Amino acid sequence: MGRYLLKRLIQAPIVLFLIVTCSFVLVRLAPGGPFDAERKVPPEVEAALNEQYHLDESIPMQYGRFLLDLAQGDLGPAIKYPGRSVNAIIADRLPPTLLLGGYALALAVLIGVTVGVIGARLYNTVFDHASMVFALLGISIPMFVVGPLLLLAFQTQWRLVSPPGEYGPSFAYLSLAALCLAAPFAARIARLCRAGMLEVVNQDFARTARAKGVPEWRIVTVHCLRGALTPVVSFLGPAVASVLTGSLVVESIFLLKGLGWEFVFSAINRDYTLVIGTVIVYSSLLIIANLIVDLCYGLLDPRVRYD
Amino acid sequence: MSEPLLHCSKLSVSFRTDNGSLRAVDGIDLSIAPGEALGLVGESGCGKSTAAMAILGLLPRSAQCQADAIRLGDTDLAQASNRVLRSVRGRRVGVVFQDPMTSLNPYLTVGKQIGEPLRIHLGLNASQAKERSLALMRDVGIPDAATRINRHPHEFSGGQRQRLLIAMALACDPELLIADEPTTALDVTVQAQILDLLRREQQRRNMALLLVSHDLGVIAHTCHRVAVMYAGRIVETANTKPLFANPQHPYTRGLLAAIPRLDGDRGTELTTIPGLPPRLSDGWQHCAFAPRCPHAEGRCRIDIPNMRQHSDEHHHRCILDLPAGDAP
Amino acid sequence: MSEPLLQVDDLVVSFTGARRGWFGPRSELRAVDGVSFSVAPGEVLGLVGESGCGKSTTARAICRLVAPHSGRVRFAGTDLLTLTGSALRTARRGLQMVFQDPFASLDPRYTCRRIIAEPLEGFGLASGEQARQRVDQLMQQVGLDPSMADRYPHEFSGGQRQRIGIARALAAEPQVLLCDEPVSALDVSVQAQIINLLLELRRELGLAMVFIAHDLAVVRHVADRIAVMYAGRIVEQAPADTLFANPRHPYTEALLAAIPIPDPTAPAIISQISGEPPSPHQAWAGHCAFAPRCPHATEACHSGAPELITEADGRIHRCPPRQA
Amino acid sequence: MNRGMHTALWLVPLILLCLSGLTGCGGTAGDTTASTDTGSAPAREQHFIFNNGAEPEYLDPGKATGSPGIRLINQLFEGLTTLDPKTLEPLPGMAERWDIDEAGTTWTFHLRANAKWSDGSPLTADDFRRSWLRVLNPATGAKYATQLYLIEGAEARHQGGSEDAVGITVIDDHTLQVRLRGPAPYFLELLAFTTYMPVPAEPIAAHGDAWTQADTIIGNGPFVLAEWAERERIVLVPNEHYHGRDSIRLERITALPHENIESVYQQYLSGAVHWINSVPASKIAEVKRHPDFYTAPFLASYYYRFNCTVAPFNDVRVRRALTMAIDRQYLVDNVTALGEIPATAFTPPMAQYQPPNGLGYDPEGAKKLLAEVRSEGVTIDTVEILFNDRDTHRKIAEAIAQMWRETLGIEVAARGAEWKSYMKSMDQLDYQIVRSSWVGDYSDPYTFLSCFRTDDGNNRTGWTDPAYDTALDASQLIQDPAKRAAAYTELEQRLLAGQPIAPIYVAINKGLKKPFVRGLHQNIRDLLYCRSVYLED
Repeated sequence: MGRYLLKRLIQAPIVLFLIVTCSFVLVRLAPGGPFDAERKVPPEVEAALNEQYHLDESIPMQYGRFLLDLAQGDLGPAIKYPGRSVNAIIADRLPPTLLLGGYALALAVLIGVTVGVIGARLYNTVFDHASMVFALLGISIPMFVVGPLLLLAFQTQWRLVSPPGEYGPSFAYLSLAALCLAAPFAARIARLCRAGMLEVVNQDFARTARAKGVPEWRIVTVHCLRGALTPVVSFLGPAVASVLTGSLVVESIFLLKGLGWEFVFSAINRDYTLVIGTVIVYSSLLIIANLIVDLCYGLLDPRVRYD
Repeated sequence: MSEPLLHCSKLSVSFRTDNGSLRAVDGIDLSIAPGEALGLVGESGCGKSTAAMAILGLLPRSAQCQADAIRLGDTDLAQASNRVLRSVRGRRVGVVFQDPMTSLNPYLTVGKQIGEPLRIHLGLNASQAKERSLALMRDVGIPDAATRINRHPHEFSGGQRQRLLIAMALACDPELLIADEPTTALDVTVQAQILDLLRREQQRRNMALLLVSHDLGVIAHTCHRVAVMYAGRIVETANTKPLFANPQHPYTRGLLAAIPRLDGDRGTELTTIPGLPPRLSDGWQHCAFAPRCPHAEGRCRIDIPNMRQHSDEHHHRCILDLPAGDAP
Repeated sequence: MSEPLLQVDDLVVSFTGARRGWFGPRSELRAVDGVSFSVAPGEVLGLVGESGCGKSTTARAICRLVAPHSGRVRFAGTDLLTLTGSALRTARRGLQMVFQDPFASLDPRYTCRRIIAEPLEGFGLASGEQARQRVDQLMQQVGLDPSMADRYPHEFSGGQRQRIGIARALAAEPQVLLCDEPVSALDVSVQAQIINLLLELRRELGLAMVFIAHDLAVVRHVADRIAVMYAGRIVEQAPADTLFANPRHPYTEALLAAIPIPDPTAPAIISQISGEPPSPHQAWAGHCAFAPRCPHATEACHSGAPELITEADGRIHRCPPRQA
Repeated sequence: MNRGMHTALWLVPLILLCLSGLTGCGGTAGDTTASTDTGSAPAREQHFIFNNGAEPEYLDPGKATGSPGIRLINQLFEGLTTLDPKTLEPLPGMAERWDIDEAGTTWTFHLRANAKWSDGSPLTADDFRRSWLRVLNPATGAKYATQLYLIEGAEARHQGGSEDAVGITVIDDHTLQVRLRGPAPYFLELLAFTTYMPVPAEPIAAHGDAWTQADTIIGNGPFVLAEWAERERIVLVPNEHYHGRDSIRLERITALPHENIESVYQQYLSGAVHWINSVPASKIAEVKRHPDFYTAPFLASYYYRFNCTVAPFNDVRVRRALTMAIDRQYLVDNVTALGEIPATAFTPPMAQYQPPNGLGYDPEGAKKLLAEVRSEGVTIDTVEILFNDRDTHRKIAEAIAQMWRETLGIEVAARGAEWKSYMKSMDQLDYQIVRSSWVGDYSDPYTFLSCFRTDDGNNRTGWTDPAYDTALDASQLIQDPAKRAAAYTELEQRLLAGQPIAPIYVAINKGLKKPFVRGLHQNIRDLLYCRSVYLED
């Protein structure tokens, strides 16, 4: 376990370094630069700007400069935000994304596990069929359809939530966004959890528990839930990645200004420094999420060995 | 025979399948006296495990169970509510299953699992339950129980896991222990140890035992009485010694003759029962063994034979009177 | 004894296990540890032992279904372990396996006829109409109705599938059958039929067999000579009657005592030994693997590897003389 | 242990829920206060909220290029002149009057006596000189510096020449003299442009690019920046030192930077926003029925560029044939369908200028022309239309592809590209035909026609005509408006004869505006001047 953790902790920065290096090169290889625009920038101005951001140097030189700054925790100035540093922008934009993502994941797990467990216990009943139809819808309808529909219903029609105005999004509005983001994951989790539960409750040890006179609710919660959650946990690793990418869409639909939006914006604008900065943050989040998921296997299933 | 502890009458189980319903157990009567060890023996698919599980209502959802009565003392389990059934399971009747590898919950420590019936049925608190669990683990011969009580099942060998299952089943001092093929998954040297343990605990606690097994050798040395099942019905029941010495039903005879003996002649042809064990169907309308029986006559294929008394406590379901000692 | 047909010398099959410590070497797991035996033409050698003792691995290593680490397997004068490719296939024709689980070893997409005919065509023994006739003949030989030849494996019962497996093995016209637990998956009444079939084939075709089983009573019934395996080694080898009448190794003794005899008047089953066989995942121990469970074990048993001792009655075993 | 484990598992989502609940509560409480305020006030709060379409890159007048920035800068700063919100007529801004010499090249501006910065300090003629020289300093990196090239010596300075040669003279604190390269009647309008606005000396020296933050910025327009929450909102309040403060009625302006038009539209419907200047293409039928929907002509041209450097487009007949095969009326009626005006010339119609007619829809003529080319052995099998991947552009490209396919029998592929690679392809002439548009910077054809000078960075077609370049330069020396217009017409005819482009339509402004928003005019340049805006009860 200790060795496994150490191995992963050593691996993580190497993986991160490779991702960052690739992104650094790729974003510079992509056609166009930060100052290309519909209206041609005079060459002397472009030269001045390139010099200001050291884009006139060779790529290895830029890379060396970038690494040197990175070592000091400095991600450089954001090209498309004159006068602002990438660090400041990330510090500003990360919390809303984390809040939205965390909220959505929590909702997804809460709804998914509850519906999945109840569905498995009420196997082949109306609830079970209805919830699985909803789950199928949740998986197959994309967020960019669900989101505007939610807005149309709750905001425009019923006036139950107000759009983010002067004072930022309200809790109800944020919940709507989180629900939109959570829907496909809740659906997947419900299906996984239901399938897991159906499999586990039919295993021999569940029968053993029944033979001991253990009440049904206790068989479900104490004996079977952990086993049923194992597929859910393996799903959560990739789910964190999908939630992060999903937050790009949801942030845009719900006009929430998080890091996801910033990432898209910076990539479109070839804001080299901001792209790399967001890539570092996203990759770190993913690496951490996967590590946590791996460690969760051990918590859930004592048979898991880390080698 | 004294007042039975358990008495099942006309117990039937059928399974719903895509091809209609299959009758796995077909109206069997079964009695076990307090402190008695009954062996339920037969080949795979004869319905012996299904019958044993039906007693406590532990069958899968696809099974439909019918019985005139399943009396345990003065409780009729056939009519009992789920609540009553739960209070009987683990408390008055313990169960040991065939496969120790899958029958323990891999996610919980063994201490928790052994302590669970104690907490549920006897209302013990965590520390009391742990103490009793520890004692039980020592009773069933788990070395170093004090440190291993907090381990998970995968850290125990197969034989030890079966011991743990037995400890769990014995936790609340049940009146009846149902052991469903408890040694089939174990090696022969370990099987001997587990049978030792079962016999010892059964005698020590004066507990009734329903031992389900396909292995006549296992039954021979563990049970007082034997019931032989074939195609969902009990075809012969008797005290162990008379049954082995003087089997009445042609199936019982065939079964005994088909086993290679340590004292037999090597390399000789074994006596076999021709044909194959029957597939389950909607129930046989005549003697199910007749198609394989070398003695079968026309009347064997007309009606279901009734249980006949051969001698005291020796009953069989064959309408023919076979000469003593004649192998089929 | 005539010249052996199959001679296995010091066969070792090993797997690498988990790493010891953080940076230590990987431990070595010896599933089969220096097994030697021979089978004469027409002889049946029983190989018994509990699960994980290496008996099935031995059979698989002889057929090269798993790669042996070292040792020699001579069959009909050629060393199988030095051969590869088609040479191996040809040499192996006389050595056919019968598996424990007849269902898993038969391709469910093939008809019974195709399964049995495959070795006929593969080894060029027969084809076309000739093969058809041969398949019918083989099916009759193993007690199957040739009219069922066009059915698929799932349409047969367990015992019948085992007969198909045997027919397939016979199709290659082998001299030796390696039977790996051929009856353990079967019910008692069917088991007897298959045992009888194997005995009959042996009589009629003069087949030699390596008969692997965990049921001592079955092995005793079939085998001329019995080798008892424990933790990857043969601990005792003797003619069947000698072994049963007078076991020499304490493990053999314990094994015999533990057999449940279907006779309530016989002496009760006694568990003479405690503990369980070592798991094949445990690292290889150089000393006597049975020592931890042995009621007679001495200091010496826990250190040095036990030598093979050959006794006057042809018995070979690995237990030093005991002080009474 | 196990029980604890389960509790812990459930705690995680619970804590998260509680946390988000707490932060959310703050927001809800704020909302309530806001609504009680409006409830208690008898009149409508003079708080104008609009969606600005994007986050402005710069609020620095000297550096701004994008319309989100320009839209705000027009409220925060004021040049020597400013424009009438409705007609775009130049009006006195910081200068209260001006004199022009006879040649029309020397302009003398007299600043208001009460010209002040928003911190109350006086605004002087030197502030303008310093601000303009800053733009012309190449190190500043002002992308719109070319707007100042009209000033004598400006271009040379921008390309590294001396500041002293630039024709800007400070006569005294309130008098500024500017010498132009030629008589430019549109100079007064140009002076209202952001690049000509004054910027404060001290904040820029102290904070560099970060000087436009709310706590450091100093302006001279009708409003000042109260808050800039990046990507969230920008809040403006009236500038107490503005010379026209008395006529300002809005108390507060909130500009939202949202880009998702679909959601912004929902926001408008829910009443949270008073004005949006783009509408979702997918809901165009619904939007058109909305009573608040408006459209207005826009000084912008939508057209296709031909790459004149590659075969077969280096043959003008091919370019003409393709142009003639475009049924513009069909496009504006069925594809864009918002009231765009079909155009055969590049320059949109303006007050002083009506563009000449170019080639109209003439399928027979197109076929004949192309047949002629083909008879010379030129093969034209497949052409590719490149466009930046947006729904409208795709639809137009596909419709045109269909027209060319049917009329001319050419296999046409329409390829969408991501914005920057589209730009790159256009810049490097790595295309055959590319979708383009051009928005005028001032109401004079020169802002369009100058694009096609041979060496202009915005040419991007490889088309070159020395006579055109000469005539273009000559037109800048004409003072008489009628003659000048005639010169422009001639230039345009030259351009259309060369046909480096296929004009398609004149674009329009479109949006939704709440009926209670008054004084917000849809002018031809889509310029916003909030000084005239107020909300009616």
